[in-house]
Amino acid sequence: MDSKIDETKLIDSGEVYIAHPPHIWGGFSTAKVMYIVLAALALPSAAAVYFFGPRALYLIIVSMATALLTEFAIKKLRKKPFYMDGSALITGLLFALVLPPRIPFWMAIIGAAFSIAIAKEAFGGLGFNIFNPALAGRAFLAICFPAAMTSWYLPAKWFVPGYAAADAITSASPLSESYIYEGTRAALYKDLFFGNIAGSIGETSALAILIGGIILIVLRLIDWRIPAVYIGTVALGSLIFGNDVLFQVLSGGLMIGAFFMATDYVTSPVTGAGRIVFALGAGIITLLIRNFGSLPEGVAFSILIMNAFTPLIDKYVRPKPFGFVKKIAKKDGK
Amino acid sequence: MLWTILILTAVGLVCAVLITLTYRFLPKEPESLKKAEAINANLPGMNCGACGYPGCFAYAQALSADKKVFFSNTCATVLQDEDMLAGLESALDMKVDKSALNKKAVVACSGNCGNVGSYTGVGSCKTASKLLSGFKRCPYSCLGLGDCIKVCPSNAIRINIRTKVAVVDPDRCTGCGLCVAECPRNIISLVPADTKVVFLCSYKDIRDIPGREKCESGCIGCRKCYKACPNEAIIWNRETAMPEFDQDKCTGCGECIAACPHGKIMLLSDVAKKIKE
Amino acid sequence: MSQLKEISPGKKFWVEFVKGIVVTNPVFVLVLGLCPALAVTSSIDNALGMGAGVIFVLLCSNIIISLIRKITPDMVRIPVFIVVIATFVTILSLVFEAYIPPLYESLGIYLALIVVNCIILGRAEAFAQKNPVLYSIADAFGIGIGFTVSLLLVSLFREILGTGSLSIFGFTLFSIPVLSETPMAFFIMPPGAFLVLGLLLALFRWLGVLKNE
Amino acid sequence: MNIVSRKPRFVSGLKLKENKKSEHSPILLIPPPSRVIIPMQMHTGAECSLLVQRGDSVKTGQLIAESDSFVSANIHSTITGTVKSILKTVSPATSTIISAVEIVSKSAQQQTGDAQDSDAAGALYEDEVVFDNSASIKSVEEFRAFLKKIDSEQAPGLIQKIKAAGIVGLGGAAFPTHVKLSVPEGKKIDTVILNGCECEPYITADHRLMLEQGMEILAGAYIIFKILNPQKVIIAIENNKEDAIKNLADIIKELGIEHIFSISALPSRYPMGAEKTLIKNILKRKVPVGGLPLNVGVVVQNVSTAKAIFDAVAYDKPLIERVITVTGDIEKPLNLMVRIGTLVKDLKDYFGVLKEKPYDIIFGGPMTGFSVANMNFPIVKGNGCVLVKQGEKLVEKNCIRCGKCVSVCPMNLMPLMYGTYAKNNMWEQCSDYYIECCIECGSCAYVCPSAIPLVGYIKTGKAVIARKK
Amino acid sequence: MNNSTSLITIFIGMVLINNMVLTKFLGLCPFFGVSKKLGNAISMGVAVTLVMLLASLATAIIHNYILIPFNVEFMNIIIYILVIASLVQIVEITIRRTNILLYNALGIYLPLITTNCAVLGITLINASAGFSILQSIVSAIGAGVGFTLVLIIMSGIRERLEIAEIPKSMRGLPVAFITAAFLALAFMGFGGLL
Repeated sequence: MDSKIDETKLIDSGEVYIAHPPHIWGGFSTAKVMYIVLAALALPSAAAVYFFGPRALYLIIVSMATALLTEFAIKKLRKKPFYMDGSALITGLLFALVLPPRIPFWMAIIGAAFSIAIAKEAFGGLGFNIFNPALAGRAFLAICFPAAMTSWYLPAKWFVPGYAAADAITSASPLSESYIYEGTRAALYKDLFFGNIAGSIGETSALAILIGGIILIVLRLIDWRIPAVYIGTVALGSLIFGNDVLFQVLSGGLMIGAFFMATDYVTSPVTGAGRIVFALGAGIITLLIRNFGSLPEGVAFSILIMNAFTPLIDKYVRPKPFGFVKKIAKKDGK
Repeated sequence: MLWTILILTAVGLVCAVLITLTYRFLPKEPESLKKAEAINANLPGMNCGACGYPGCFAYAQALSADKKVFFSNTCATVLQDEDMLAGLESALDMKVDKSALNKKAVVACSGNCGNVGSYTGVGSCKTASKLLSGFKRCPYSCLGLGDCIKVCPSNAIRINIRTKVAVVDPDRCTGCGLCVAECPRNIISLVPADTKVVFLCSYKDIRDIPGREKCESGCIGCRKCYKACPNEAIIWNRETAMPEFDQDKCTGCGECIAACPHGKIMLLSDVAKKIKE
Repeated sequence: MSQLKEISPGKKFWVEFVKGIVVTNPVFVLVLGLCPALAVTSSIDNALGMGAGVIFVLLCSNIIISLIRKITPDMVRIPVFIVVIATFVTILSLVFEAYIPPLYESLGIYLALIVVNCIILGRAEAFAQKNPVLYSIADAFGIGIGFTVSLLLVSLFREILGTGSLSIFGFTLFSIPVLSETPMAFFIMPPGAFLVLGLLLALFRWLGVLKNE
Repeated sequence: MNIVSRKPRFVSGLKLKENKKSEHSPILLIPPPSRVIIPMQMHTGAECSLLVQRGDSVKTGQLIAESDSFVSANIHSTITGTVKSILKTVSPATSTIISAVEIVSKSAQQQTGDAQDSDAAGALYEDEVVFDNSASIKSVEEFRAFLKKIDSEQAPGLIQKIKAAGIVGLGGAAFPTHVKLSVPEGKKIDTVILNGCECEPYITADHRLMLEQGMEILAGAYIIFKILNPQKVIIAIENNKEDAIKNLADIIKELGIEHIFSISALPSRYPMGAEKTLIKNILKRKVPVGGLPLNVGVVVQNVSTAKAIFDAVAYDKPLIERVITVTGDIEKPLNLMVRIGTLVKDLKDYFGVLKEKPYDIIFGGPMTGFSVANMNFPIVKGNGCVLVKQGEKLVEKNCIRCGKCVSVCPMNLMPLMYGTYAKNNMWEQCSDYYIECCIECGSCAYVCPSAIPLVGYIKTGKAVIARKK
Repeated sequence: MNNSTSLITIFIGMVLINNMVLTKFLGLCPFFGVSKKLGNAISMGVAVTLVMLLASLATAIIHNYILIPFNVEFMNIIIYILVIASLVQIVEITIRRTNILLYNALGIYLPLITTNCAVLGITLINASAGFSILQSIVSAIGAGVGFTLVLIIMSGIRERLEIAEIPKSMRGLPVAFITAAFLALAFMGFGGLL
């Protein structure tokens, strides 16, 4: 560090940066956001492994690895820089969490690759996809392999010595009409809340999802409006349709959908009001599909449909600029 | 069988009668629209907007109203295309003197002024020029971030790799003028296509000759070109201390080009060579 | 078309024919006739049937339109073309119904919709009404075969992925071990049709077919 | 009556790391430099035309440029010397190329080579009109006498004095003050806000001024009061400057002018000091889009401007110097009273060495200031800070549409749209999303996780749209 | 004859479940051609709905009162297309001559509609389902609304795709097809919604 600084030297050595304001940056980078979301998803993942055994873990690993590799391969193919920003990992993990526990690995690989390659990279990659990749992958598999995607199993006590995984008991999804719960209502709610119930590996434990989601809301990484309005709409609608409200809210993929899928930045509206519209729409479509549709579960499809509406919502539901006066704005605009 | 023929004929007849009736009894369509459509058929249809109208059809409508529009807002693409021009001439019933309207864009900067710092912002000239001084030493220099390339409809502009300056290929340039409007430094200009020599520097300040602080190869007003010209085609502008060229007197002999110590003067036809450097 | 005038008629026949298949492939390059390309490509059989139907209608209508091209008033041009086309489509659908009822059933309204297939009307408008009969026949064959080839290409992917096997007229050519047990039903459904066609379009562009245009 | 109002307010905005390094260093008075470069446009509005020629000798405070345009401010020579050259430079206000005048003191011209700074400084005072920096109100009595004197004057005369002095808003926007104070017929101003928020990190110039020259500021504010005749004058200070609040409150109390002046202590949030946000937070009034504060009956003036107004009215002193903060990653962050036109490199002796490489030399605060290429740039009227900061090279990534920029925007805009549309040259869409309403506070780019230089895009978009009109 | 199907069932079925574009692949040309701008999409949707309504009305009358009584149903294709083509021609001429503004907003799509398989398709579907005149009208409106809905969604998405960094070979139509695939996928969620 010499005390005399020669400006002419400074100029040519490229030691002066010229940038637009602001010259300070919050430093909360995309990668940081993504890894915090991943950390928040660790709890549902742990619950998945706890309830559905090591196979759930393998499923998660396979799916995340596929997602990452697909993204890497496509970025190389497109000759674009590959950033380890964690978005592919989130897609892979979320995708794994909405799979049934015993789906063959090759199906999971196809689904995860589809999520990244078609639903995300074909549209230009992170930030440009219209549909939530994880849900698109799940919907793809649900149409492709309806049988494999609807064979549910009761959580297995794999960690108890002497318990063979082969004895896993098949069960209907709690939301389907053929589902019968043997036990009291209270016990059903308890199982639904803690996750001791048949379903996709990551969606059964409402508690784990709730904790992860609340962490993200507190850190202001996701907007509270979407889960609140979404779940609220479904609850209110269930009340009107005369369904069991608590059951409707806790069962199926509603919790993980509301906290982790519908709040996906890229595919949901950017404004607060827009997000409320989005969540309201998703809630109504979920209710319609659950009550009238032929599918037992409507969360994935309802979010996908609202994803399609997102550009329109962004276009028409937007905040009024500060001090906005119609007359002046018109004069300025044209 | 009989019914088939009868019904088909009847339906066809009814339809035909209906169409004829509407065609006959409704007021005639506006003449201008018909004419505009005829004109539009002779326009390129790429809706580039360089003529100053939102699209080719809007331009056609304007032309149908007043054909003089073609001279004030010339469609450069038509000018380049013999067939289209002939079609338009017959559609508008006029004759176009092509050489008078034919123009080429020239970027009046030859680089070499160097950067004052590393620019960390957006890769767009317009954005960079909003910074206090851009990132080049000379405030009249080409920033080389390629805003003109993005707007060029005929893909005629390249950035010279060595000098980092935009260069227009006169062979491809249609003279539409979109880049002229786009350049935030206002250093691109349209010159008549028959221009022989062009001057590649826009610096307008008084030059500091010994220090040459802005640009290593900027015009320093040495007047060598002025003295070298055998045809008195160079006029010395005392205000800007820069040469101006009288294209009528210029024969393209190349004396001034040889005389210029910094290669600021160039034959228009040679500009394209710079691209390949 | 101006540069083709010097070429001998026989050669021009071939030029038009080949152009129809490759350079101006109706589905992948001109992006016409999308409706059948998506709707009837869930199996090779349907694709072949539709292809044959389109070739028949295109051929007949091209001939007739080319013949009457000089006596058709401009104002009723389009209705006349449509009536001509519709006549042959009606004949076609009567023939299919009588001789190959299963195909007629599976093609459904899409057989009737050949009437409004942009390819046929488009060729009538763009080619047959401007060119003599012989070239119009070549054009019909070229475009028709190009169309059939495109349909086959789409249905190839859809059938293999969607059923795990490939069969023509009930005769199984091959089947893929795991996939035939749990086929990817997505691909024989509407979304799969859109996806396959979209990806094939991208593939065609990537291969640079568009550059020849 | 409570002078300081501390209403709990729910305010939106960013909490930035303050980094007010020079908070405790008093304003340093330094001798005039031996040369200055004075741009002909240091204000919003038309460029001034020069009244002097090359070789003319000028005196400190001599009018050297003026303009016929309504929105413009006079420019005065800030040292005594000779006009060495007239050159072209880039305007800090508009980034366009404008003229500037270089003035060199006689001594510096005579003594070529290594002139001793102290000698040169001594020689400078020989024949110049001396404006004593510290010439100010010493006691309460003096202040009262001054107020009486002001009371006897008329508003037009006061505005004329301000105009003659070439005063512009010293907060950064550099809007000519006499224009701001000339309220059109029919408009009534009921509140004057004296802006001492200084919400940007690093800057402390206003803070020190409020501590050290509180009386002068209040006297200046009283002149504004006299001109506009509002019901009240509110001094807005962020609550991270408690000592300044206390100082001003004490003076107000001592003088017994509580009926006019009150202080509003505001939470320290960015961008509190922006006119529109300030008016909204204090008075709950919304300045309409494209309108001025006077549309809602408010005039906002910076505290430094008030001080300059006082100088102009009391001593007929033109705006030739101002307080700036020199701070950042340098040895001695400090506050200086400098002449307008002083080159930054001439100040280097005071602030010492730069610490880290590479540098980002910024004129203005870190949120809204602009980078300059080197230290050969002069201090201009609107520039309250020179920040030498370690440069960060951020890699712009794709927008992930997280909506953070939307939630922090004080103007309720959707900045992400400007980024995406500007990248694709879709300016009409930018205008659809009201890009003109943006105040360029930089909050959006600060929070953006993808490090998109949104302000750069917005500046570009505004310029392109303005050009198209 | 299928006169028992309720009107609301027909309507919802046409809008959501058996959507013209997404499940029946009808009207694809305008769907991809006119969905670049929202304003155009709405105009096109309105025009198509209008023509569908008129065409369905006309063909339903012809079908129920001419073709069935005379037992010449096999001729429906040619009769329908004749009627539709004439109808579109008449509407186009009328708009063009009477209201030039409306023509600029709507009329340029009309020639496209003649060969729009959605219009012929809906009349054929109505005929094959044996709908009464009222049912045909409802079904036509449903189909038109469904078409417009998907067109509007698509135009919203495509306005966003315009600013996306889509791989070069996928820009334009290919990615529009893939978007349509996802729309169709999402709309499958409505299956059985009656």
